[in-house]
Amino acid sequence: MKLGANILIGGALFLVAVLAGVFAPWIAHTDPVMDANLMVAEEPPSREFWFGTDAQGRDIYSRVLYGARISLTVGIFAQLVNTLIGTALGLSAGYWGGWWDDFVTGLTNLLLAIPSLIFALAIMAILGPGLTSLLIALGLTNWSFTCRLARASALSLKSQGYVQASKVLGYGDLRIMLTQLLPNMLGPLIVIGTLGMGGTILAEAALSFLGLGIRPPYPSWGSMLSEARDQITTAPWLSVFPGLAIFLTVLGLNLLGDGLRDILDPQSRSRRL
Amino acid sequence: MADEAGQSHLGLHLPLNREGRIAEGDPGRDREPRDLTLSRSAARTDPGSGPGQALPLSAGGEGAQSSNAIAQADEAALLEVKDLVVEFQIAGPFLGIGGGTRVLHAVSGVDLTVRAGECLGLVGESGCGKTTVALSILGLVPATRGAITIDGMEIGSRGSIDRRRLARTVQMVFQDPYASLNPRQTVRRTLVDPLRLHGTTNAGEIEDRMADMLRRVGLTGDHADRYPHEFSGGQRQRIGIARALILRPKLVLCDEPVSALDVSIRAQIINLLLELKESLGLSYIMISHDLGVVEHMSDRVAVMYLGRIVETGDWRAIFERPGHPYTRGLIAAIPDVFAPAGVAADKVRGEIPSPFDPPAGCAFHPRCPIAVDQCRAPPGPELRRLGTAHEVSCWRAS
Amino acid sequence: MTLLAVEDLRIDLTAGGISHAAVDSVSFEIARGETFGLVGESGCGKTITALAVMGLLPQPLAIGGGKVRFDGRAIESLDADEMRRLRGKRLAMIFQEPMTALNPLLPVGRQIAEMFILHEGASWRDAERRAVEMLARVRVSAPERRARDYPHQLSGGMRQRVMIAIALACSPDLLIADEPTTALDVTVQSEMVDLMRDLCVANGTAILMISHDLGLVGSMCRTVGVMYAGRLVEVRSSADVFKSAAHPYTRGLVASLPRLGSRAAIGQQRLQEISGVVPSIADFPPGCRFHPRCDRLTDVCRTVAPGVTALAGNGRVRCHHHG
Amino acid sequence: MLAYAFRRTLQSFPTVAAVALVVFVLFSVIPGSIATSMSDDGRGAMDAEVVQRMRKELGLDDPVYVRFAKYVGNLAVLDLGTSFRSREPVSQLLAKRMWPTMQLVLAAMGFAIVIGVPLGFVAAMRPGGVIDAVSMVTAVSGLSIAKFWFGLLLMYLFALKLGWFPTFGYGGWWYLVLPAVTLGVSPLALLARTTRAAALEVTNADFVRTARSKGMSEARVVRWHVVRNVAVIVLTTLGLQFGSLMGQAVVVEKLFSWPGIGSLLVDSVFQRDIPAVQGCILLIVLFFLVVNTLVDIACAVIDPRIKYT
Repeated sequence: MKLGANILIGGALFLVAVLAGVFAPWIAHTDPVMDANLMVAEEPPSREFWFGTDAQGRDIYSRVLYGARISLTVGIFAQLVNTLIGTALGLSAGYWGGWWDDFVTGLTNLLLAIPSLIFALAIMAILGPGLTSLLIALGLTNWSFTCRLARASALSLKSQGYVQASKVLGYGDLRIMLTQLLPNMLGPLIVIGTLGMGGTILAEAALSFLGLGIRPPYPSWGSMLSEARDQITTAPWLSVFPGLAIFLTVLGLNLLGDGLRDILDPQSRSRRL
Repeated sequence: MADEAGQSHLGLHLPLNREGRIAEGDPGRDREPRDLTLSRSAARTDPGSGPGQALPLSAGGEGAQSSNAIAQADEAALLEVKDLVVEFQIAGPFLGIGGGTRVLHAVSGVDLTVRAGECLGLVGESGCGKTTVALSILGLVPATRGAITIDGMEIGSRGSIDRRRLARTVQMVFQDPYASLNPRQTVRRTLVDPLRLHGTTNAGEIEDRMADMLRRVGLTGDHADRYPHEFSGGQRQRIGIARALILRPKLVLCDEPVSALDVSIRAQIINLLLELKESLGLSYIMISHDLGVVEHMSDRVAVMYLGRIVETGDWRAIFERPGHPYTRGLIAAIPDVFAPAGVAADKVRGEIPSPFDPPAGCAFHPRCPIAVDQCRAPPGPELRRLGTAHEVSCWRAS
Repeated sequence: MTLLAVEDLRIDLTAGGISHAAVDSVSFEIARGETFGLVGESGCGKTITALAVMGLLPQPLAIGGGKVRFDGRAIESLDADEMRRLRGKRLAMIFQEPMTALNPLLPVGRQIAEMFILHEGASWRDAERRAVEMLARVRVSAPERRARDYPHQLSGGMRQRVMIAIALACSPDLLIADEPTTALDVTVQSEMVDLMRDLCVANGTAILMISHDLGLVGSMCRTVGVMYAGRLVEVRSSADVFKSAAHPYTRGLVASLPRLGSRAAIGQQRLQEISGVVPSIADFPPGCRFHPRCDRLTDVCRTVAPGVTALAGNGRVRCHHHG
Repeated sequence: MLAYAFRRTLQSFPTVAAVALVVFVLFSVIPGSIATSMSDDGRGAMDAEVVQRMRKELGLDDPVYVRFAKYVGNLAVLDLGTSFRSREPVSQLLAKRMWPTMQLVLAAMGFAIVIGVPLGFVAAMRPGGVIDAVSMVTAVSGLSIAKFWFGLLLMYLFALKLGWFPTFGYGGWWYLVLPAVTLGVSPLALLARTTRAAALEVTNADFVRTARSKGMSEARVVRWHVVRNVAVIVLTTLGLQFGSLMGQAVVVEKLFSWPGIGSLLVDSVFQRDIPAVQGCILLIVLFFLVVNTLVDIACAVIDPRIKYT
């Protein structure tokens, strides 16, 4: 399986982000929250502070590393929840049809009608900021694309000979869905899951930027950018590194998604999603 | 984007094409030009000249074959289909809001019987309902009316189906070899899973039955651990047949089993199916639009048009003394290098009507070369005897 | 006065640096007004031979050798514009999938009218009128109304009639039909074949008919060429192909399929099989490409590609042990 | 055509009703939502008396169906309740801020279409060429960049450093440039990719091969057959992209302090101004549904198949 450039570059970028998040405690210079030393506030990047320091004198480099932990946790787990919900609903709706299909389709259209960021924002407003509420908000509002893809795949696969054959052989519906349909739609689902993860990370950053996701002093790339905005004139470098971290991580995921699409599901129409 | 046209609201997604006709076994819709159909040729006029001399199949030759089929006539038929009607409510656009719900008359009153050891040929063009009949027999499509009994088991429009027992009685071989095997499963799992599902637990027995079945279809043990993409079209069809026979069914429905294969390997599968019928005492329903294949394999033949059987009988009666103008039209439509002039008169003109509103009276009258007023007025003709084991549904058949 | 002469044509498929001869040393001729059939299974190269004649070979394929002479002029030497002027005016083509061969967003009348605008500089109104005439000539009922219909409103048979109307609009000299009726029902197919033949005989248009159905091509064309694995293995008159096929592959095909009436004559005989599998382009065998499946295999077949031997009734065959 | 337009509009009403129900459930029914977010939201607990007044005013103590009846009644007459903070009727508040948001969204979408679609089309005409590679790299980057970060960079470069545009605020068209470009970057990327994929698919379609076999020049094949089919495919995905655009607008408005519905929504959320939050969400969804319906109708105009299914 020839790995395209997309997968290599994308995979590398994503891997760096994951490693940064996992090994943050060991490779960070200072504690991201506690070590605030006003003496060195707003220092430009230097040998000591690779990415400079913020208004409270905290080391940006360490905070970016810890920020990766939060963004990736939200990105990976929320998208996992999205993919699970979307696949379960879409697969069953496409396979069974009838009133359940109408109900799921209605639900999906309803969800699509409310822009996901706004729906997430509303949920965060109720649940209050914090990691768990972020996971709930971003995990429950973004499954509509996965659901539509799973439903479309189920619809087209269930008229295939081998699915009808398993019915005729006496397989139960559940067994057919899990052993005949799901394995043959994993390709497109992985692609849309990877691309979705990038989107979820952007959404978390946006919510944190608005002050509704992770609240200062905890280091989330979004909240760091929100603080950086106030010092844009005096310390412009504050906003460069967190933004770059988001960009490279999400770029990695998008490239990975495109690369996986060419291998797992070459002629799909989901290419345009 | 609008909902898929003609998307039917039933458990099974029937591949409907734009006009709402069930694109079932439609001769070419999903078939690439991979095969070389030789539908009819010199033998029709000067029999003995075919270059190749074929080896005799059954020792008794032609005569013995059909006589033992008739001898079993009195036994209870293996499959009995009584007045089968299948209609689908196709919701209009926007989930029925605003658009009217249309009724698709896929099957409109079909009676069929198949006796043990018999091959019934089911012939007809797209939209005639032949695949829907097969799917109803398998319980994959709910019958709107009518009764189907297989080996004493009732699969009518009422009551739930004992899937497990049905699976051990009737199975199906599919048309497209490239879509009939799960690409993510090895041949071993495709054959072994059904056995375990139906209670065979002893590993040795499972292995033996799988190896035996692979051998019977002309494959070997070391094919077992390969994936479908490593096989040719013909080999995949063999695996499909092995899967259909692994539970030792009595009746096997073959839906256009060779029309998607390369021509030069088609004969291999036809011979295989006939051999297995003999060695395992199977009964077949052979669905095809290719008259040459149907004539070669069938003991009895039923010709279908727009959801009804228009003519049924012993294969010799159908192909040598066709009573219904549509059957004659089908035979005339087969291109033949030495087509005798007489045949041209039988040619059928015009388009196949839509099953959403079939023509009144005899559904064939718009295309029938010998249609008269009586044919246009309802009720349509019923099947009546034309000769021994030969029935036709046409006012003007002689 | 041969209209089309294909001389020793080779078409290469280059994939991943290596190139294979998908079509190898194919030669045949079609006279003006003649009907010539090209028959073969999937992957035998019949369609790409037709596309080469039309100058429409898609990417990885390219003419690797030999000549294609249309009305005396070698088409590979024509530049894009000259070739383009030939297409539609002198040389027309019909394809297999009526479902996707027409633009779904334009009425069918308009798609026929385009031909008159392209090749005869007609005004839109005039072109639309002649389009309706063409629809009538291909025996479409209520042509005025049908002309305004969109492709998805027509049946497969109806759409194929529109394709024929488009192809014959400017009465070309040669009509290439690539599996025109494969996607149609048997009764609709036979009507389409009669229609095509009548219109071409009326216009004096020659037909290059491509199909996998030996019976169909045999009944429609005077001469039949049988292709296997990129090579033309036999060219005979259609009657001779069935009566006395010379090449083992042709003979095998004619014998291997159940023909209507054969059961009455010789009983439910076991059909004569052609063993083995149809090779894909990447693994065409050396020497005679049919040798792995041939019942007359000798050593020479494995190594030496057979040359062409002339037969009675200006037939030709490529086989060391023909006859 | 009109019949389809009417039916399609009719079809979006149930969705509006469903959204209204969801919003009601989110903000009024979930018991905890108001009380908890009011009392312990970390900005200094409000004293019990203020909480009590709010509960009274919101009618939180009435039974659910009473409150729902009142809610629906008010909605029918477009009375979205009064804002806690500014005591103004919410509908008035929204009316003032609707136009700036529409301006921003339409400008961003215009920018995305004018640049994204041609870019995607040209890239597809010469697949693997320089333009194809460059446009696809910019497209994937446009998708991966955080809008507010991109906006921050633009603000820093073009406003602070070069001074071409104001950093924030609302006024003439020059105020609109930076926010529109910021908001438009991801739809631009998506449109470029969608157009490219659609163009590639159409140029390999059977009917384009038929067109070429008619003896048409490549340019005419593209003009008469390719463009319209690509437009249909792109248009169908345009409707959905408006949804994500509305979502992003909230962030961009906050960044550029753009006096639109998005920034009002965020401020209301912080001030626990529930009626205003409900009003903003309903209006955004309504705007999205209207645009989506118009896009679907436009699709039906171009693509005859939609009318008939």
